[in-house]
Amino acid sequence: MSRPTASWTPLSRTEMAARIARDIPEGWYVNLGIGVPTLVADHVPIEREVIFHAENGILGIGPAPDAAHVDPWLINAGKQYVTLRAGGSYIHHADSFGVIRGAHLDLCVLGAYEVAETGDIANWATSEHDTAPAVGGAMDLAVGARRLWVAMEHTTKEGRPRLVRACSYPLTAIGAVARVYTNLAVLDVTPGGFRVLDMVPGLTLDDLQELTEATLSPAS
Amino acid sequence: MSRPTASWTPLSRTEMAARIARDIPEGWYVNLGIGVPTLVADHVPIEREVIFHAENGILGIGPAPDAAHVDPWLINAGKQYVTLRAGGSYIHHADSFGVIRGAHLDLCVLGAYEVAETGDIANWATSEHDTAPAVGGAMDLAVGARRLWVAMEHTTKEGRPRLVRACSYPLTAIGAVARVYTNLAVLDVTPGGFRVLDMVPGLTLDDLQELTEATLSPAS
Amino acid sequence: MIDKFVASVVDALHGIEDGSTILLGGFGAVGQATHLIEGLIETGAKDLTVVANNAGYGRVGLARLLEAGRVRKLICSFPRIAGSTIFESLYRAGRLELELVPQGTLAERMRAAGAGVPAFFTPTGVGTRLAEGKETREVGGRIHVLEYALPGDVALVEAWQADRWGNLRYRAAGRNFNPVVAMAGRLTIVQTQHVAKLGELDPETVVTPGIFVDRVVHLPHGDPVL
Amino acid sequence: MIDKFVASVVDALHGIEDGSTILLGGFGAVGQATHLIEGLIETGAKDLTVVANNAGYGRVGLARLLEAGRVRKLICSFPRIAGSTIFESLYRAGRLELELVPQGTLAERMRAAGAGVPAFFTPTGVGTRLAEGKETREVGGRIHVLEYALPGDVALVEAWQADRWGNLRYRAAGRNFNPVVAMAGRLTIVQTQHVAKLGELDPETVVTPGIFVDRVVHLPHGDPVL
Repeated sequence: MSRPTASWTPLSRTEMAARIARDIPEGWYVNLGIGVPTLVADHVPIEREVIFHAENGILGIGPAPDAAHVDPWLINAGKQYVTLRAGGSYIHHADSFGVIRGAHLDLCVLGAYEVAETGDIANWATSEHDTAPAVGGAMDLAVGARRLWVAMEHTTKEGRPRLVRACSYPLTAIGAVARVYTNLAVLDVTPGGFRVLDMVPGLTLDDLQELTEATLSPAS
Repeated sequence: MSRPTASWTPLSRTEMAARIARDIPEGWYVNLGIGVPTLVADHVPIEREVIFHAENGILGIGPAPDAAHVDPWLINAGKQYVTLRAGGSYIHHADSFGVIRGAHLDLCVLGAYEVAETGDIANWATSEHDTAPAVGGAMDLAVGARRLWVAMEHTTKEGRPRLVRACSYPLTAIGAVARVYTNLAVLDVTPGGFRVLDMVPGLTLDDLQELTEATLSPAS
Repeated sequence: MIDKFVASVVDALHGIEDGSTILLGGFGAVGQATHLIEGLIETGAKDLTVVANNAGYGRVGLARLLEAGRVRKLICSFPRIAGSTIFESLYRAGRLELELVPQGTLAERMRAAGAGVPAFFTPTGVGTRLAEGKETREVGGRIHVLEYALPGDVALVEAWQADRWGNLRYRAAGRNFNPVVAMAGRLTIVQTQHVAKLGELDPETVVTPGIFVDRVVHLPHGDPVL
Repeated sequence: MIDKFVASVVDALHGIEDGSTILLGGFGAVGQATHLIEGLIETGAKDLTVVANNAGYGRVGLARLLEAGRVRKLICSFPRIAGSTIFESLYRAGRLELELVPQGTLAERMRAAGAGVPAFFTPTGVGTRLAEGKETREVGGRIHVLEYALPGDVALVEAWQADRWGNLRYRAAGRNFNPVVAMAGRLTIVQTQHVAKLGELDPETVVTPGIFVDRVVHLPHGDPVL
């Protein structure tokens, strides 16, 4: 990111995850995508009961095991070893996507390449001629969960905005995103476009607008 | 039935059930409708492993319990107490009709009011203005099972034929019946209509034709 | 701490509105949430659409609710069973609308609602009175009928065991429609015979995971009576 | 006596024809019937269409089958995983057709095949490249895509326990696609880690009833390796 000389510091990936975790209340059923979203679980205290779901048929994922306690039969959708907490259960893949498509998840948090001010999300393919495309459960999760939050850097490494008027990458879903957590701000997607809820200390709305293609509006 | 002075005796309900049971080989998955079909199970020896299914989510129904061994949680689709044999299992209703609709049953045996020479079956409503219609799983079973056999009296009590050119009662399914077991004969439904496989001793094809609206052909 | 248990049938049924669609588990007398169904009478909710395989029998459960005049419409596969006299007299008197649905289509429409599938094709019913007026289409050389998802505002479930997350197990043929309506209800309410501690149910053997369940009430009411 | 057990992988795979569609259970390395998949090579069957969530990794299982040149087309949701080099090189070389399907649509298409539902509408994929050219329809105020059932000539399943009727249980996340492909295969073949006596599996806990299973081979092959 081409950072202006400024007194603000972007959030680290861990800080982004912690910021998102703050907003997840007890009792929600939540699916976390690969990347920063996966880190969110580490920041939800175990006593705040949030029930994490994985596409491969797990409800009630617990903390990652240490090397001595790995169960080789227990991986999440990112193919990482996980644990099952008391109250967890297994379902098959069709039921698992019934959970997703049927709007039983309170929340899904996904990474993305771009989010448009209309809530469109592009997160599965970076060009029209990808060497070997892969979509996984992203499209199902994006249309199915009751709320879709996106966690991503505010701009690309080259400084190109990721919050755009219209996505340039292939779409994952139309009008699906409710909120975006970036390393600089938290923004709701509203009928009037992106509304800024929260920014890192020291950052102004003008600073943020400069790093954003879509027009931002302040929280009223 | 207006029986001609003849040297033949129609099968009893029990004999009809036994006749059908003879034709069910080991290893088949079978759903039995209400009435004579239900009696079929009693005539399949327990050592010939036939796996009986009930719409309410049971696979592997065993012999009826005596009064001292009734499990009030274990009824079949006819709401009669049943048992579960070793190897049996429970599934929910959507899966149970997945079993049916998805052509996983080798055989379903249903009762009927009428069967047409085209294989149409009418077995759920006796008039267009029934006092309170009820269909249950009949339509699903008729279209779903790999083979549909019908067990019924050859004529009504008044002597009206039940094997007809076209059903007069409301249809359950079109072109679904493979074979009919009556108290007088066994008939396959073929592209050329009903073909008689078997008759009770002493009955001639002419006798049978007289009791049948559709045209019969002999087994070649 | 998540705790979906509520103290009473009244608490369990809180907030059900007039005109709601209520999905009932159960097949015949087995696996019916009789106390919850009868509890609907006390809530005062009326003009209900009830979805159930049978229309009740005697003067218990659904039959009592029908008798109390709270049901406008019944969506049902086999309303006419031994003892379904209350249903039959209301139906004959034209005081109850009936939508008759093949049993497998009924189950699949609710499963579809639970799984986010708004409509599907099925071979069941093609060429019969129950498909009259419905869209048909040939797929794979065979005619099919288009059927729509059937969601409920409320689903009433009977379970054998439940824990505080709402994970459920059933008993024998008491399973039947219960896991299906649990998926399809926007508000899924369970009466359970037994309470399990969280973690007591083997995760491999949970039939309805708690994600489909909103409220549970413990009612050790004993065996079904045919 | 029904006994679906066969003595060997060769017996289990007997009769699979060129051009068959093969459905694979498994998600990543967990719950994949690796021995059956590799056994396909020895059968000589070619021109296969393989349906699987992933496209294999390293040189085992599906990756080996791909390398042996037996697969014409892959229907898959997430072919590109760590170690999927064989898939990637075949795909880049244009030697493998790929139909990319959202994971939930893939699961639902197979479940539909198993349940006798030839086609269904789903919101997944609307407005994306993966819905291009597909029929859409508004149902309930929302646009949906029409998707078709995906049956298999053969399904290859990995189970934790099986009995001679073919009743199956799985282990933890090894369940995944296995019960779904078991329903959708016209010939469903299972490799199981453990053999249970008939009646040993609690009827409440069977996940795939034997009605979906044709052949079982006992292969105590140990834990999956990521």
